Amino acid sequence: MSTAAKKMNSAQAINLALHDAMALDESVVVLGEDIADREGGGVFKCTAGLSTKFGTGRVKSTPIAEQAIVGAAVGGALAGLRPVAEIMLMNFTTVAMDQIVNHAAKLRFMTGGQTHVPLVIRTTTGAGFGTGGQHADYLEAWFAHTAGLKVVAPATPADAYGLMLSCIFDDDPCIFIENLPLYFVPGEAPEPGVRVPIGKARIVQEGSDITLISYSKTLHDVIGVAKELAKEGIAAEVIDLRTISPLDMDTILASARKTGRVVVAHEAQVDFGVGAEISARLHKELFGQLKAPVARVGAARSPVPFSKPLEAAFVPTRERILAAIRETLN
Amino acid sequence: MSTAAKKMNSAQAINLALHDAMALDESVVVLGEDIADREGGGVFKCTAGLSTKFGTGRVKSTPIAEQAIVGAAVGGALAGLRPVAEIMLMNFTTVAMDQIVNHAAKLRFMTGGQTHVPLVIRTTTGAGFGTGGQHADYLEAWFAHTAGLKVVAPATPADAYGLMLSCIFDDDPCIFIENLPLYFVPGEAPEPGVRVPIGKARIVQEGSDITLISYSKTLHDVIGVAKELAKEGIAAEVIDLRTISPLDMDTILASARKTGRVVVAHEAQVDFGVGAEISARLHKELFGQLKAPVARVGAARSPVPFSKPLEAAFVPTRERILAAIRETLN
Amino acid sequence: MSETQQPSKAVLLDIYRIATLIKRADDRFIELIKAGQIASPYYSPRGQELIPAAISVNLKASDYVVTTYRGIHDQLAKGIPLKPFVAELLGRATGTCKGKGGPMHVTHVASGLPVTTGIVGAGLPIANGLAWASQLKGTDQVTVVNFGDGASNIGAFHEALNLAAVWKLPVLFVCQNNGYAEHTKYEYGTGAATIADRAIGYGIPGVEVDGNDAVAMWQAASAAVARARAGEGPTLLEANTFRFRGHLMGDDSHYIAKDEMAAAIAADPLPRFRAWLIAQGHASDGQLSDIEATNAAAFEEAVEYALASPYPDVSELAKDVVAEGAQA
Amino acid sequence: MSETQQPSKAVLLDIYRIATLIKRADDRFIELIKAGQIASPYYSPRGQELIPAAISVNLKASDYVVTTYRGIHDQLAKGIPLKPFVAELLGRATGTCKGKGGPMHVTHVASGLPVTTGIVGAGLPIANGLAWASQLKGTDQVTVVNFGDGASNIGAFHEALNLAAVWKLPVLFVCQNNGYAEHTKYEYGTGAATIADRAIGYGIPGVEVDGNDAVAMWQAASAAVARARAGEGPTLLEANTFRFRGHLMGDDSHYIAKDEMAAAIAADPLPRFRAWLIAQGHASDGQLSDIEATNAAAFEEAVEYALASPYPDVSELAKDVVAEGAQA
Ligand SMILES: Cc1ncc(C[n+]2csc(CCOP(=O)(O)OP(=O)(O)O)c2C)c(N)n1
Ligand SMILES: Cc1ncc(C[n+]2csc(CCOP(=O)(O)OP(=O)(O)O)c2C)c(N)n1
Ligand SMILES: [Mg+2]
Ligand SMILES: [Mg+2]
Repeated sequence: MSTAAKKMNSAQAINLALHDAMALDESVVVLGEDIADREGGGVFKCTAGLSTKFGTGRVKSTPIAEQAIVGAAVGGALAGLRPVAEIMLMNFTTVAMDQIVNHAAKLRFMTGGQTHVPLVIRTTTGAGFGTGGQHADYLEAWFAHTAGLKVVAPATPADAYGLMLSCIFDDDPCIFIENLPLYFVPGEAPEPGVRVPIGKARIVQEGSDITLISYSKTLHDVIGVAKELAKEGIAAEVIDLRTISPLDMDTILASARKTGRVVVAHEAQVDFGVGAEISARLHKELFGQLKAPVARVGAARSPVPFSKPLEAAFVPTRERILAAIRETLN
Repeated sequence: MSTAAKKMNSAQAINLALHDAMALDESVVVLGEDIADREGGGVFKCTAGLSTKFGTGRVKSTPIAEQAIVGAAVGGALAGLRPVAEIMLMNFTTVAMDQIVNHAAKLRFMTGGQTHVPLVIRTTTGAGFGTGGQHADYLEAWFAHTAGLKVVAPATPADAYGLMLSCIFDDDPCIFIENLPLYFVPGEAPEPGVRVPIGKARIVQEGSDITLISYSKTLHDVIGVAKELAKEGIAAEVIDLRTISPLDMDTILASARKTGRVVVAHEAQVDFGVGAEISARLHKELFGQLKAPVARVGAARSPVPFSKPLEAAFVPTRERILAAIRETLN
Repeated sequence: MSETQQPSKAVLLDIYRIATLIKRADDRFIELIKAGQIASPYYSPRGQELIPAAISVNLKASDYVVTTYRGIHDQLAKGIPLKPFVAELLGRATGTCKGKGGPMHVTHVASGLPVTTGIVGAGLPIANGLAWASQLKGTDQVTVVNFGDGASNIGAFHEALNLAAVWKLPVLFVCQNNGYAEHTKYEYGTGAATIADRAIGYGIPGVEVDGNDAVAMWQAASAAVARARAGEGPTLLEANTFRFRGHLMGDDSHYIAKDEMAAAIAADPLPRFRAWLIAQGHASDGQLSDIEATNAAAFEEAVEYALASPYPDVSELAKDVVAEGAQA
Repeated sequence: MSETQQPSKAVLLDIYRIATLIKRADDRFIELIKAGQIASPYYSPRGQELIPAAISVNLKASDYVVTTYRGIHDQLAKGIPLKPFVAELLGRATGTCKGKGGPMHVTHVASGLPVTTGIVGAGLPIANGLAWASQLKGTDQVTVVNFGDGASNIGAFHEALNLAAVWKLPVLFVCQNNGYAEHTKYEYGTGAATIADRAIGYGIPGVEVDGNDAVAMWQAASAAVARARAGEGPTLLEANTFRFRGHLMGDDSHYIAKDEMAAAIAADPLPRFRAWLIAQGHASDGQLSDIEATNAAAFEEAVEYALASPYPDVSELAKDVVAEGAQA
């Protein structure tokens, strides 16, 4: 196919998904800081062109007020809109947690099903660009811990596009986690209109020796490591979770059953992180069947540092991923 | 000893700890909504008498403004105070997460050790009193996931007292989780001045058949279940974690090594909760040595419901704890 | 609409009907709690009845009202049907929220009551979203969001008023200033001389009104509602009032000076309004007694219905967390 | 202190010295980034130099200054030593924060710079805590907290100003209003006619001043600092200014009208102040050139020091997370 040959980065893919969703359904609206074209179409250009095409009623730049942003999205959703709210960086969700957790996540239940809150909170994060201690945290475990929220974290432009469409048209709140460095990495362009289902992991490459589970930017490091392993004749199965909650346990379990060895790698903190949940489930479901304990690789146990050598060592490096794999293989 | 015979509930124990700490060190200050005596000494009376004794400079009622409360505590801590901030209910921490996570937890690191933030955030929570969907969540996993924070959750008046003293005199930020129903349950009075170390679990009862790990209110249900089991001749070792982060892995591992079977029970959501971290660590450290997979018991996967029968079924009931134990024993 | 416009007799009697229905509901619910029919925290709006009563007569069914834990007056004024309302208070399966919400979180979407929050200040940003949807759809719906004096000190208040101003949203921000936030007296928690003053910081009208005066309240509300309906943007309305029954049932109001409480009770807005209606010749004592009796009978029927209703089945825990069929 | 008091010649020259040191630092740091000596987001304060320069001459070493990602002007004005300052910008082990903070988060406790936040609005509540400690200890320390026009729309601003008012804290809230919040022009994000107006909502003085006029700025700051020192409570100071180099390095200011930008540049406060100092006879061209040369030399020395400094060792990741010896 001609589109398959095309390249596009994740920022463009997200932009395209927003365009397509807005064109498809006029209840789709977008809001966030600097997102309209007058303000440049978003600091990372993910919303470029939307306000010009769909008007500043549906595409609204906001004051710097994340509670007001998420609150407006919640209210809009209650009144029949499908808002996509941008929280510029994931650390800024910390000022809007009440609206997200006490309201968006709960109103369907607390109203006994009278209402529902079909909104998407887009946010980006990730170390690598020297943004320091308050701009690069991965907080997906918090949201995954909260009943009523879905949490996705695509690693490729095509998945970003397809998951964005699914999240927008899902009838419940979705936390959509983007990665800042990945915005600029080109990948295969998505097929127009093709939605990637929420809750479905993707097997990036099949393998029988070990299962490597990851998502978002760290996935690419895992893939890199898997290539190295292949040279040694070790066949790793690489799984891109894509959705953190609900977890695709079918895919995870099938792979773990096959390989008997699992490493989970993510950029978030290891302690009380997503890897813990996966490990707990795997050990329970496959008790006595694994050949080695599930290994977890994540960021250093510290805030994100500024200084380059520290930042480089903070993230789950290929070296650390590889070391965990070797330990799991032995 | 004469004090050992005395009884006191957790609200009183916390009150006593605050009194003792303030008397010991004038840098200890207290702030929160309605906490001064003019406003009744706290809605749950945990701060009663403090402003009368130590003055309204050191004991300050605040507007309803949790960001301002935690922010003032952070700033005070930076300037040499040891603030104890009350966030009336744990769900209200959601409006102050930025101050807690991006600031209190990180400033020591981000300043390269120039500063530190010796503050305590006291907060209470827990289902049982019909407070519904926005007043009873257990969010300890969020804080435990955050580097730089300590998280404690005492289950008895004596531990509440002793941990409060430790947290106040600790040089880093501590999240101190109280339980609303437990406030009113009497227990053994603490020994004056005796601190309970942060990061040390307590073996409530020894046993060789199974390890039951819990904390906060759920601990008492676990103890109740353990008593039932004893009648059947099953000797459960009951561990009160007391501190969620850092976990006392020495105590946990020693017990799990002995019994080979572990159940973790808490009132928080199971998914991505504290039980996951414990399970992940146990399976890793004791790979091949456990007799059954670590079982996890927690709240239903929903917001906290209002209606009595739903609320009663929402929490980790003794029935569900018992069922998990039986499954683990078989 | 000029502020000196007078409410019609019919409007005044409707305000009276609503206000006394609220009082009846409050009295009876407290009795039910005391009788052990339900164990629940309860935040009585006794004393504040005229505010929503005088607002609601300016609203259409399709308008939205957002309120708080202290919200049964706002819900009743908006016209929530009594049977599922009381059933919700009592946590029954027939409640508007199937008993999942409870007294702190009664909602009824069909009555224009989509959100009742227990988090101070949180309703205001959500109200903006409801109003944004109306603005986009080009309806003339208005969103009224109620909150307390204490709530005006939290960040969400500020963010919401500013956004509503900048977006020119059809929202009426109603601060029911009962002088206390839990146990904290207004001046100990609030820097502003009046909360209405804060409107200056958003460039919108800020109106202070005696919320215990039905006519003044009606005038202020109808002007603000008309402004919002006309697309002229939000208004901050500060309705001064008092809270007779403490913050929460069980609270003995120890933090309120005795003379302050006594003066407030002496000025109870309901008997005052009743006497005024009669003195002005708007109604006879008998007419007003009939209204009260009709309210009482209707409410009693709802209580009976609710008490006879089943509790929700435990299987409800797994429902309404996410859309049916999806994984939570 | 009367507002018509005039700054002495010495004070004026000190303001000039500080402002031109800031400009020098900004120019040089941009050169270093362009030269590839450091990869980092950088938020230039070019255009806003006179604000902290005119404030800081009213401060003692023991006073606190809290600032933001756009904060090197505030830090330099407070007297941060240049060598560890530049080393921090460059992420070196010899930096004030051992390189862990970086350009967005430079702090130096010994200079009274305990907090530099990257979260919009977050510094204000923390400033209150610093001031509370001073109030309790009975020192006459003042806390100055700097933030932007956009920050005045976030909840933390509101909560902090209200708390400071109620607690009568010695805080100077300085809104450096450069007309833009990232790419959003003032009036598109802010409902208030002026940010100073918002002070009304807290019952505290709100003062609008031309932040690009050294004398006016000094007068406003010295009055507010004196007020705080005297225990009379907080002031909200809105210092109007402009931001010449976009939000973030790399930003081409496309969202700013060309004539607006041109007018601002034509009114660049630094050459204006320089010319005024000469015209008023406060200094000769040569004297001012000497100041500039001294600044440049001192800064260059710091740059050399920083460039020659090592990066922190990777073991630093495990340090300063919690107290030494404790478990993170
Ligand atoms: C964010 C948050 N903080 C604290 C509380 C606890 N709380 C519930 S009601 C209340 C007082 C609110 O006072 P006000 O806004 O004046 O409303 P009123 O109760 O008088 O109607 C407080 C502090 C809460 N629910 N949410
Ligand atoms: C809570 C939060 N939201 C968003 C951002 C992203 N952000 C960084 S600076 C900025 C603009 C701030 O504008 P203003 O307050 O006017 O300060 P200026 O940058 O003009 O000095 C924004 C939106 C942030 N850092 N924190
Ligand atoms: Mg009140
Ligand atoms: Mg600005």
